[in-house]
Amino acid sequence: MSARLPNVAGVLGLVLLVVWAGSDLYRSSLLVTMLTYALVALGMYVPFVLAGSLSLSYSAYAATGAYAVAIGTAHAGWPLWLGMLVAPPVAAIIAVVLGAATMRLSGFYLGAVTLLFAEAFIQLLGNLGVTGGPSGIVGLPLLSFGGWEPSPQQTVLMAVVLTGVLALALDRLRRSPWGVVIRASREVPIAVDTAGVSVSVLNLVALGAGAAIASLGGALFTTYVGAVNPETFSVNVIFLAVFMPLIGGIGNPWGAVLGAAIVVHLTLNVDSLASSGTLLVSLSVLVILVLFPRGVLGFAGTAARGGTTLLTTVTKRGART
Amino acid sequence: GSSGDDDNGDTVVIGLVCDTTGPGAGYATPACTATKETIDQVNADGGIDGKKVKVVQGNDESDPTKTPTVIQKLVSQGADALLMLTSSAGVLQAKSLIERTKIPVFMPVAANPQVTEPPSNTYLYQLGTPTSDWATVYCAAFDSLGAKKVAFLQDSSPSQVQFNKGLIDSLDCVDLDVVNGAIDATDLSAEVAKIKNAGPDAVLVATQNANFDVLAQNTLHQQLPGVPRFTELLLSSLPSAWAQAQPGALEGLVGLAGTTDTNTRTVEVAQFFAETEGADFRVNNFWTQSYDAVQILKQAIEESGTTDGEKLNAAIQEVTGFVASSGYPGFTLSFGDDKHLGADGICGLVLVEWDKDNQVAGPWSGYEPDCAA
Amino acid sequence: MTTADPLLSGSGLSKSYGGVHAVSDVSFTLHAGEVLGLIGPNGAGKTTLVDLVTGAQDADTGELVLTGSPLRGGAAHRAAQGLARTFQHPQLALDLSVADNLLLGAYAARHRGLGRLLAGLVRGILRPHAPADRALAERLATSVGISGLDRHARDLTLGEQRLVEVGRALGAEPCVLLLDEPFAGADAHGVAGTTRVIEVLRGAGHGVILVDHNVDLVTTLADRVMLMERGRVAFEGSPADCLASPEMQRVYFGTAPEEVAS
Amino acid sequence: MTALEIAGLFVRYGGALAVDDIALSVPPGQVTALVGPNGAGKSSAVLATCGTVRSTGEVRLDGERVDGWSPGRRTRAGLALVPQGRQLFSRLTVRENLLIGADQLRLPARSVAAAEERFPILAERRSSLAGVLSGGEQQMLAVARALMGRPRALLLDELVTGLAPLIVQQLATTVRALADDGLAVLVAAPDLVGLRDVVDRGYVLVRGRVVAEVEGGHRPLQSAYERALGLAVG
Amino acid sequence: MVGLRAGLRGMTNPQLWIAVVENGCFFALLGLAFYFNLTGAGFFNFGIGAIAMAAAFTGSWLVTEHGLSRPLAGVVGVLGAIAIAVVMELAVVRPVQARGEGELSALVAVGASLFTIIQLSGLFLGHEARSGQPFWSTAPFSVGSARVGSTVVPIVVITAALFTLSYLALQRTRLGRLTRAIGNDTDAARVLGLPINTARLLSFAAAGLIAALAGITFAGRSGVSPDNALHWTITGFLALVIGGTGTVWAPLLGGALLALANVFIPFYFGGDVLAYGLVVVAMLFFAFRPEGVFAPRVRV
Ligand SMILES: Nc1ncnc2c1ncn2[C@@H]1O[C@H](COP(=O)(O)OP(=O)(O)OP(=O)(O)O)[C@@H](O)[C@H]1O
Ligand SMILES: Nc1ncnc2c1ncn2[C@@H]1O[C@H](COP(=O)(O)OP(=O)(O)OP(=O)(O)O)[C@@H](O)[C@H]1O
Ligand SMILES: CC(C)C[C@H](N)C(=O)O
Ligand SMILES: [Mg+2]
Ligand SMILES: [Mg+2]
Repeated sequence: MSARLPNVAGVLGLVLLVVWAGSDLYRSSLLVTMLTYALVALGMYVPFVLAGSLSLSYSAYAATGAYAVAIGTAHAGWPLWLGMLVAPPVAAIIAVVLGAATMRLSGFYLGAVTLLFAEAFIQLLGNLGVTGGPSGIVGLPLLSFGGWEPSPQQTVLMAVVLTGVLALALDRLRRSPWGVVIRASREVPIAVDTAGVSVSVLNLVALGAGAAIASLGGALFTTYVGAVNPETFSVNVIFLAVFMPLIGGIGNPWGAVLGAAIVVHLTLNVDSLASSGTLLVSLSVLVILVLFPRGVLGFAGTAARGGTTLLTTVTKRGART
Repeated sequence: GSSGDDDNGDTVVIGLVCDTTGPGAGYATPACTATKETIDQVNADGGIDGKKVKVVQGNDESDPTKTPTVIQKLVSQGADALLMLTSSAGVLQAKSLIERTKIPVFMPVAANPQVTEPPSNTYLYQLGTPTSDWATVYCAAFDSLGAKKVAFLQDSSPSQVQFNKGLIDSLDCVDLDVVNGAIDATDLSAEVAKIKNAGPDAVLVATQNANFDVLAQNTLHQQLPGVPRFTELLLSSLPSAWAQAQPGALEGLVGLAGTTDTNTRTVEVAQFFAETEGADFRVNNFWTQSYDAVQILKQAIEESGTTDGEKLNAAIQEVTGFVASSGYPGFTLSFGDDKHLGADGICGLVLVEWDKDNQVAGPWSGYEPDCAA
Repeated sequence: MTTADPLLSGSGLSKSYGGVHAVSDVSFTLHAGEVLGLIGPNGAGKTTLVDLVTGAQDADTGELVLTGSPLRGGAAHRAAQGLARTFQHPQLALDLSVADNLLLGAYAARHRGLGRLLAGLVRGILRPHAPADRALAERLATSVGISGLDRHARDLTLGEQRLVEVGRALGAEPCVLLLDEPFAGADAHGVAGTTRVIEVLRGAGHGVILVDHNVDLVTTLADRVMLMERGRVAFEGSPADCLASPEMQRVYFGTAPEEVAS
Repeated sequence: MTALEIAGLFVRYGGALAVDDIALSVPPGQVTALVGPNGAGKSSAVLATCGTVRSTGEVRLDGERVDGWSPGRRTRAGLALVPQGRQLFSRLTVRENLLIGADQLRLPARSVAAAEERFPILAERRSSLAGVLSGGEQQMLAVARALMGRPRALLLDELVTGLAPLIVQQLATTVRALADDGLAVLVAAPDLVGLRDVVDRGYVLVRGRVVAEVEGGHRPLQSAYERALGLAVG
Repeated sequence: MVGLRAGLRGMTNPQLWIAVVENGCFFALLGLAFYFNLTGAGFFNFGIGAIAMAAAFTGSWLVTEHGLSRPLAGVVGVLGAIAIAVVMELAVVRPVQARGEGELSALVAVGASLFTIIQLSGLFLGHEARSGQPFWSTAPFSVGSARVGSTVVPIVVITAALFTLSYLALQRTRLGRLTRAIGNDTDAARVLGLPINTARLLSFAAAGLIAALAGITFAGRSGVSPDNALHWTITGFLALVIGGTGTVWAPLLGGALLALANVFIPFYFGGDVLAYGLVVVAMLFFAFRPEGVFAPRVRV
């Protein structure tokens, strides 16, 4: 019962957001940014929250998705959606190759190398010809499926469905046998290894799956905005991707989606003139972590349980009097 | 661009994207202040065509993933035109969006010419001077020193490398030795040692990052004393950065600047800003170019009598010979269908020299372009 | 393979750390349906030997053969060949429930190798729960005698954690189980649980290596006993012979007075 | 007079009651056992006595109320603990682990040498990291650390778990000697293996409650324990 | 032959070695600050770079805007840094860790603190870079053909002093031993009743002190701005991780290796290769030393 609750609330929340955005282009744009972040954060959820492996090259995977769409369209004349299909496997391959090269690393050692990789990747994107160099690739056509051009709302709707489906899938995965094995590998790798699943291989799979999901975030953003450049997914994105699940609550992948919504609201939608979005986000991370240890979802869960108890007591008492 | 609910026909709405808290805050903050003060003055003088100017503002913290949304927000608030005081990377990210949104966008202080190059540049304008003009000025300066072999020290960030490409191509007057340094380097000794080994007649530091520039000047001053040094446009506009240099490290450095007080327009504009900014105020091209951007927009709206994006854009492309408040007297800005960089000729560029107190002493005596108008 | 062929054998196994020879030149055999007791003073090298066999640590020298083929590779690979173990310091995922910890062995068995790992990922999304798994958890819990499947492993006492480890190993359906001090700190109930598991495996023709300091229990349960001392095998034989051996007297009960500190 | 006196002790973890209103007295010169099955609450009671888990109830040391004191203060007042499990600092050397104990008791550094002598292997491995020792060697280190100085009361939680019979015998002798010296000793364990001969009296703990208090050595205690277990199962 | 001569020209250029020493000292000090936190509290304090920045930035602001003398501003900067570190522990890390939520939450909390400090510095003192105001600098002098800048001698002396003091404090004093024990295993320390809170607080304060001295001194070379904080954090973290977290000297070695890469990669391969070079070097390095140079290995 209670395991279903976040799923129901998450789907409901996404539906409400779509209704709220309606045909407003600004709100749609907010929503696309939120979904972009959410996808990157969901990508990070698999290796980071479940497997506990601190891979920090998430800006590179998002950028891979973005460039897959942009390069495919600009150089090969693909439709945008084809790029979106190609992005996940390409990002997964990059992640697995990087993961294999750093196979012996764990914890902060892995974090250090992957962070350096993320920085070098940005540099690489700016130096290659096929990526359009530092000015990147602009002026991509609109999304079109063999002639049908979805409206911005329809595009947003598709992105919402994609994100929702992924969050649901990750939640199921988390509770599945596979999820149990990978969560155990975070705490007691030796126990998993001696039970027959190689933790290094497991981590590679997690890194690949996470990169594939994150690349969808980059692909979505570029599809919607029609442009990409090396700085589009900067190192900042990595830190946001680490923050978002924690803000929302790491107990559930929906926490990452909720965290993305909160971050986007605070940085872009709160109307305090010229205020710093970064300041608002980091302050709220601090407040949330100190006040609601299990993130907003965890807090909501406790509150809901508390509320239910209160409600039942009240109704019982009401029935008696 | 008259879709928002606030736009009821008797106001002109200008959207302002200022990076006041991110990596661009150093230059965006003064430029943003200048823009708002200019708009206040326009309003005090009766507005544009009798309509008050209303400012809507956003902050993208120079983060390209945020820029498109911030632009959409301002557009949804009814912006008829945008002034973007943020990084080129953010605007590059939003180019396609701007093309679809169809409202004119000025980047008053941006120095990266890729922004206004095709594709998707129909609505984008810059006031800065093209790097080919910089090359003309540098070549003349090198010539006056008799420098044949010049070391070119640039930060290796992709955008800077791209930015300098045109400049390097145009600097064919000298034998150029290009040396790259990491943009966030904590040390440039290795780069300077390479330069020293090559034995150049002069060094040109080419970066849009003030920290890199100061670190380079400190190191060059220490290790290549006596070799003439040049820098690009940014440093002259950032007095706070001069203070970062070690004592005497900037002495003799020659840099590009955007203003000179021989230009009476500049002096007038400086006096205007000094009224609110106080007596210590020192003008530079962040202020004058922001000022001019507002004036050009005003002129275009008045000429076209509309705030409709496409018509306004056409009117901007009609602006020619606008007398700028920066550069040498008589320096003008013009725009056209295929001219999105405003500067007409090299007279927007002034070479200045630093003194032993690390202060800009005034125009460099070595070379001055012929701009007697 | 004839019935006399050992299930698992090791020869010339050694491991040293700097100057410490934790295991030196140890050879052993384990037959199908046999329980091999491994005893010896503290620091004799018992845990290290278990580590070398299971691949938790790499041996400096030595060979291992399991059902006629050489046993090599990392811990995961060896587990896939049918080895399972428990740890002297219990290694439970404390954030997971008791049920999930018990099922970990069985779950891991289903995900051995890249192909099954990827298939398991997809299967996990499509069908996260199988009612049979819950039943399996309950069966494992009953085997070792533990209750409260939905508790957090964090809330278990050390004794309970050991039992869960035994259950987890049983769930992997091993052909050789290595138990490192399963009786340490266990009460009668816990001893009974672990004993049941040992008997089940012996009955099924599998092999068990049992390390413990409870000599009474080890000699009762084991078919053969190996006594280690300072990394070497000091005695090997039937429990009765072992108990009667002078080596046992010396090493374990300290008839050599200079060994005892005052 | 009783050295250590515990009354009305409760320990709760979240909603669960691990120790439910128990009273224990640990007289000087005697070895008192606290036996009970796994999960009975032995460790919880011991840790509560030392102040390292939250509890309510009275703890008196030589008549003085010490509940409310910090664990460090209780240690300095003469309450020594050998905790269950691996409570060592794995990345400190053997010697440093002992020094931590000495520091805590405000003992001079040289007292460490005496502690090392108790178990020759510790002296031999004094500059190894504690984390590389075998399980039993680690247990010896924990025991040696607690037996430094002159505590008034000694709480031993699963003292002999993981130790080979030889060492167990030797520790039993040590415990007897310490008690004979006037120390109050409490040993907690799920059975009496190894310590039978040194136990003077004891308590049987089942599901957080004391179900029997027994005087007169290990035999009556053992039968009380067996009876209690029968009860607990039934 | 040409290659060899060019190769030698770099390695024999004393100017480059001075740069290695100066940068190496700075990286090492940041790494040492990380090390103190790691030893005493068992986790990586990603706020270090921000603390170093805030000390240097505030000091500079006090000197240039309020005319304080450099030593006084330095003292204020250092005390401020210690205060930030202590507040971080008391208001952020301790409450978060007390919930038993593990390392992850605390880590994100210090990450958020890093950005908060950067933004608050910008908000109150401005986002523009400021000149460094080291409380101690020496007149530049020449050694052969090389120039030794005004900050080189101070940073070398401070580094030598702080490393020696740290070594003595952590390895030779009771408090140091206690701190290491607590950072090693907080649960065991709790069971034994060791004064965890005090030792942790001291380790945070020490980290703040070291970071502040590093930041203030190094800012003397080319100034400081809030933007430096993140890069400084990453640098200090790398210095410690490459060194290997095993001893006090680890960050010194790690800092030196990092500085070598930062100076000689640009010299031989160009500055644009630095980013790639660092990844390749780090990967190769960690392939052989997955846990840094000095790594304590204990069993499970
Ligand atoms: N990583 C290591 N570094 C140094 N010495 C080690 C290491 N691992 C084990 N040793 C030493 O090797 C010896 C054997 O250890 P092992 O854990 O195998 O003993 P054991 O027989 O299991 O003892 P116990 O019964 O106490 O658990 C011990 O003296 C131990 O200190
Ligand atoms: N930190 C904790 N959180 C929640 N429950 C706990 C915690 N520690 C112990 N418990 C529970 O409290 C009860 C008593 O535990 P305790 O460790 O005191 O038992 P014990 O008698 O020492 O058992 P053992 O012989 O296995 O060591 C057990 O049911 C245990 O599950
Ligand atoms: C110097 C600045 C005005 C230029 C800015 N860095 C840009 O990229 O546009
Ligand atoms: Mg062992
Ligand atoms: Mg216990």
